[in-house]
Amino acid sequence: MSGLKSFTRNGVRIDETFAEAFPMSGTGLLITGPTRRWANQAATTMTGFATSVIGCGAEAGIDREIAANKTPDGRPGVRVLLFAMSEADCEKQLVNRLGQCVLTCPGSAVFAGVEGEKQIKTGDAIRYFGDGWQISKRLDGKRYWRVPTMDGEFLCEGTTGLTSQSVGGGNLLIMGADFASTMRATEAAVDAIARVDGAITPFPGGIVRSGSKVGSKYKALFASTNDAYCPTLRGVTASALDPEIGCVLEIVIDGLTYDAVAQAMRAGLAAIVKMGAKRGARRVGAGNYGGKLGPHHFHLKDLAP
Amino acid sequence: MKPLVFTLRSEPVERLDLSALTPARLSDLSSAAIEKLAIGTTQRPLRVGDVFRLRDGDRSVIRFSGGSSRFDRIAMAMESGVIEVDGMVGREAGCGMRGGALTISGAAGDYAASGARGGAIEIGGDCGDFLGAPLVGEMEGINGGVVIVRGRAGHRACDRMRRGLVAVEKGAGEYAGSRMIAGTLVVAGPVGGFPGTMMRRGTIIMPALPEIAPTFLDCGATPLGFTALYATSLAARSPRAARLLRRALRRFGGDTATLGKGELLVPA
Amino acid sequence: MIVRISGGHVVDPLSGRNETGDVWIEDGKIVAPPQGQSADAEYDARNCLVMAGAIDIHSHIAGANVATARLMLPEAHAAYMARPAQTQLAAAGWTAEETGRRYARMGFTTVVEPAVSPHLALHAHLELSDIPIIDKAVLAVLGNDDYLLSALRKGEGATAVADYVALTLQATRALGVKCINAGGAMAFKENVRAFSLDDVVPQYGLTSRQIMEALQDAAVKLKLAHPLHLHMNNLGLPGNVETAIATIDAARGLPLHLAHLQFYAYGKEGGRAFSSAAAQLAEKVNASPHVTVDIGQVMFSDTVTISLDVLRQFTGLKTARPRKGFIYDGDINSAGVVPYSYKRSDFFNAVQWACGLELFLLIDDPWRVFFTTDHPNGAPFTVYPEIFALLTSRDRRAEWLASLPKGVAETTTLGSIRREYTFEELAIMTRAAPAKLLGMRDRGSLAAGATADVAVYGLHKDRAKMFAAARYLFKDGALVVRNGEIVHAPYGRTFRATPGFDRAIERRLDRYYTSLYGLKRDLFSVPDFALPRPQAFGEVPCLA
Amino acid sequence: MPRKAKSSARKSAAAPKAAAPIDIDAACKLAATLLSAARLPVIAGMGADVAGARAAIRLARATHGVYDHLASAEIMAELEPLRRARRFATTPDEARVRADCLLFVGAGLVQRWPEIGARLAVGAPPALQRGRARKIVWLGGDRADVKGLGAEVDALAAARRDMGPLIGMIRARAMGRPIKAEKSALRRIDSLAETFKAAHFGVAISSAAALDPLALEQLAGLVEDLNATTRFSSLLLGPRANGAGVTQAGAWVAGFPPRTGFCSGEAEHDPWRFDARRLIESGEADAALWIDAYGDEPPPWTRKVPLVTLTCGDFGGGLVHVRAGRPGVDHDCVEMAIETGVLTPRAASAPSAAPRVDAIIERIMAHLPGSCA
Repeated sequence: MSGLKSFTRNGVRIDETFAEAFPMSGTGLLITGPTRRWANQAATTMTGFATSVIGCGAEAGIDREIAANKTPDGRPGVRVLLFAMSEADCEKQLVNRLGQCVLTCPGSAVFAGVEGEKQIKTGDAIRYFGDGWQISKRLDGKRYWRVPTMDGEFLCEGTTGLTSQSVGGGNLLIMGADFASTMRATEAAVDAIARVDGAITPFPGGIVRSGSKVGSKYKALFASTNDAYCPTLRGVTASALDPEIGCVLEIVIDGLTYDAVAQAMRAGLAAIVKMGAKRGARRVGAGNYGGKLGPHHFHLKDLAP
Repeated sequence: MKPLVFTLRSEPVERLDLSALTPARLSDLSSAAIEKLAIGTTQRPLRVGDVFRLRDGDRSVIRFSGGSSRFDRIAMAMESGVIEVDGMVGREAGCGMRGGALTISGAAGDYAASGARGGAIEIGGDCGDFLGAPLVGEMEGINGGVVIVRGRAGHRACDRMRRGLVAVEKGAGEYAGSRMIAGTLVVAGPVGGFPGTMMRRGTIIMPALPEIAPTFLDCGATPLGFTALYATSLAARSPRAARLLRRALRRFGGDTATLGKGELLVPA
Repeated sequence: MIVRISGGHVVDPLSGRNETGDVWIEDGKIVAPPQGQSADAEYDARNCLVMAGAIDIHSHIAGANVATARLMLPEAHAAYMARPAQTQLAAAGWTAEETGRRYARMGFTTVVEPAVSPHLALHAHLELSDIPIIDKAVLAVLGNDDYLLSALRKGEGATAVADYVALTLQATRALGVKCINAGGAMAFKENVRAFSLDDVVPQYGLTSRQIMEALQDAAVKLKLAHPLHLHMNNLGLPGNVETAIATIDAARGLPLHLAHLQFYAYGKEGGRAFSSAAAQLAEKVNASPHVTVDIGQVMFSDTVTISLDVLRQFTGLKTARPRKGFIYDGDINSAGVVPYSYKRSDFFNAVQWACGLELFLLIDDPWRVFFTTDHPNGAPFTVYPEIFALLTSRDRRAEWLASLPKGVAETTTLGSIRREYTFEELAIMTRAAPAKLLGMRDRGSLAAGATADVAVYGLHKDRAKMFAAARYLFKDGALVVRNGEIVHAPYGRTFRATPGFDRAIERRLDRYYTSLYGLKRDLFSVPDFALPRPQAFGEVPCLA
Repeated sequence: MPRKAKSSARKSAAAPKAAAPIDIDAACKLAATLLSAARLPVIAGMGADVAGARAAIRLARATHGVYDHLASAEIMAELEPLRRARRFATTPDEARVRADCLLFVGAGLVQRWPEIGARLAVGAPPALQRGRARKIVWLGGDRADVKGLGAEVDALAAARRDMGPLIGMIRARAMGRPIKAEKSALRRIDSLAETFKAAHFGVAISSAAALDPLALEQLAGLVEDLNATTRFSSLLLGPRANGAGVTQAGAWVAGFPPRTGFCSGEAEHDPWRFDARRLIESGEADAALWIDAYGDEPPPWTRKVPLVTLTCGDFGGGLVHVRAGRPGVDHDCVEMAIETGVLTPRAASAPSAAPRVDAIIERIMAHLPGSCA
């Protein structure tokens, strides 16, 4: 049982708690393709195995689609963001994914996706794939690489921005009576967050069902299932769940800035509240470690509509 | 803000070296001091006051009312500000420019934009030979910035070009892009024979293929994404060049006499 | 006309003077203070250092390769179209006239052009004759010529070689003989790309060592005052200190001058396999009294390398700054001209800089170490004042050392050297010792009877400023510089040695030219009619 | 070597109209007056020996004028690979005794140097390449030259305009890069490339008159490329009228080759601005001294300008003509000799009292205002 204070909006109970978030390094790319489909394909592949820094080295996702008339080369585009715990990890993961997932993707081209305090190598690193046939072009202060590929050329800007002002680990715990209603509310929240610039939800479809706690009975594991939020363990553990909660889903949010994360959580909360408790979530909470580990605290009561 | 205006009195009897008349170099001078600057190039050099009537104004915008083929080194090494010439100029216009804008309504002589590293140069008329080329002994030609020539360029445009974007609207002479090191030359009119002779890297885009050396090899027509970037960048400054860049292009790789990593692009 | 330079700090190692006093000049010579006569002109030298005119024994100031360097680098000339910015090379003036004037400004009165190929001797003398103020001399280069190598291959004796050398000195009007990477240029014509002391010249079956020994013996046999002037193998290569040490041993105790030793003071230690071995080399020089050396100090500047070591220059094309160059396969000797820029930020260049100073400071005997930058190879000669300042101030050296890339200080001993050159040591190194080395007995001294080449410098804490512009310079007794400005520019003389030889060599060589080249040998001579000032030669006597 | 320079076909405004006979001192005085009164005087032609060149450059400096040589276009073309890339050079002696491959490039080489075949001993094996034969290739030569060389020549004809691309193709193949050519042509080019690569010491012989500037640079590039694996060098025959000697003198006297001006007192080198013909056609120069002691070539300009001429012939035009002695014929001289490739002393073959260029110029200089002479 939760001992937290709470308040209610449109029937949805909101815990007076906070999401505890951490500084991250963030970067991103603008990927274009011959069609929306292929721009999205490159973006999806590149951000596929990027749910948590713990196992994937980085957290990444699609920020938004960009219309053809708004991209540098006049083709449909997608902006992806990528976050990691250090600048070095960030650069390494970005270049690795760029090489494995975007360079390989037919018709793709890559441009800087983020303006940051620092520039990291993208094309400048990947160019060597050209085996000496790569061509550098500098236009309006930016450097581009043209790397010959089997479908023509892979065009890739030399660098993209990297910011250490990023924030990772914004989250919402959406609790509902059953899977269907909880999912309905969570999906609405994810859709709302997707419209926020500069923030992504790295887990599958933006949602994670395997919330975790720190530590495990097994020595080798650093984290294990968050039993306090598992409905099937309600009776046998010190549960955080009320009897009326039959399902919990979590949205984890990474953003280029503190504001982007706050904005995303605000949008998510608003969508959940708007749906109301009848069709959607009964209760919304957030995950934290007691406030001792992460410097950024997003209090739900500040963000709720 | 009123520009500083130099109005030509009459055709000068000698070549003038106008490199001293840039915003930075005039910023601290009184108009009387400006009038005393020696700009002639012979043993009894003309002074500014002999050649021009001066109308004082903001030193960051300089206008020449009336030009001459004896106006050499206009805007040389300029870093910021604007120079506009209503008329023609001589040699080395905008040579070694680093920033700012130089606009010439008429024609320019040889070695326009020689070794420029930045800024924007626009020449309303034709320009002479060796557009952007290095001066004798120097190793590199134009090294940055954007140059638009509304008329034709002479022979060996962009010789030894290293970087930057040059668009010539009405055509160019022989050996365009000779010994190019890198960079991009777009010529939206007819081009003379043997473009790209001894080019190492770089791109020359032309509306039709002139006579080329056998050390350029047909690589066929494949979409090249980068041309769209150039088209966008040039759209406002030279719609003619932008239109050429939006066409499907065929690539000829060369010059294999040297490194062989340059390219000639013509509509497929 | 009697001239008195009064009240200066006179430093003259040869006469042992190191005191405040006067120097008297009459009719172009130094004289003892005249009794009962007063001076017609008097120059106040209070707060000044008074020394003999300085002598540069190794500076590429004239000839076809210098001309090529000038033509190759129009953009490095001072007056080049106001663009680019002035380069250090531009400071060298870059004409014959400016060469003389700028040397004189610094108090130099004699300069040796050390690399004249016999067939290019006329060119060198034409240029030299247009260099004002200073006196000059050239060294003729042998050791990469078919005639000599064929004679050695045939086993012709030392006399035959000596005759050939003597005739070459006569034909080229040279003061001495130099050998540059003996056999290396010949080997390069056979597509050999590396050539060391015991490597063999293809087609001739001779090692570099054998050629060098033959020329050294000839110089000894001819009693030339200036010993063989040697540019060794493997210049500039990491680990070449071993070549230098082996070459010193190869001299067999006979006199030998090693040119620009700095370029041979390299070890292979450290992460970049490049380190200073100057301390080791200095120790070897200290223990080898038959050897004299000049340094070839590197200073950070844009310059050009001019060398008859064509093999080294060919390799150097790869690192040319800017990327241009000239490689010349000549009749006798070859050559290469390659621009280079020594950068303070470049680890290798910084080590080279340190190596030179280490040699200057660790070779104990100032009579055997000479002041050069191998102009313009290590730096243009106009940087000399700065080097004087570095030699006389360990604080200044420490400042420079601190500004060098990481790891440089560790690879050299320079930081630990406390020695500071005294004025007397400078006077030995730049005046007395070079005069002795060149056999020019009339100069390098302020003793009575010496040629009145006198340099007067205003004392200044900043030695670079002090030595950059002489307060006064007298050449042959005439005032030529006042307060750093040229006030008079007469033309000096060119000095040569004329050892005797058996004239039969002339006929042999005539036949050789006719049969091999199909030309008359006198096409390569330096006749009087070819020179604008044919009378302007002086002689250096051979050793007794 | 040919003494008579090729006469320019250009019609000159200063056309043969014999100048009135005039005493040499009066002529020098008039020249001094003209040059010193001018805003921008030009010392042009410069067909002179080294002493004449030294004097002419000093005259240009004294009058704040410009000096240019009649074959400057060729001088600039020869200098280009040196000033902008890499150049390998050798001597006629080395070509004769060492080259096992002689590559002649371009037309007009024999006309420039009729003795070339004999001097390079083309018919004999190279003396210092024991046991090695000599291979001779000629690209783009005149048929008569190739035939008359006196040795077996592997010749490939090509028009002047095609020389650059032809050399480029060989260069590409020598370095293993592709070219666009029919099978048989490709075989031919490949075999030439192989010949050059197989040479132990090859020498490419050409001249700036025989090739366009870019073709000449292409040739320098081929020679450089071949040195990656073997030895190759080049021999340029040099511009007429001692152009190479004047260039050398310019290097030490002014620091620069011809097309150098002393307008401000300091030497400035600018091949475009100080082109004598351009200066006069544009009206920028207002007096000229034309020197051609090697021949009687007229000035290349059409515009009228106050002109003093100094040639070894009777050429008139201009205000005053002084007949000068021919270097190496009328008087001893130093010049860049084509047969040695170095500055060479040449004794007079038919000594006469005809005045030397340097002596005439000294007299002109003596009449300049402010001269202490």
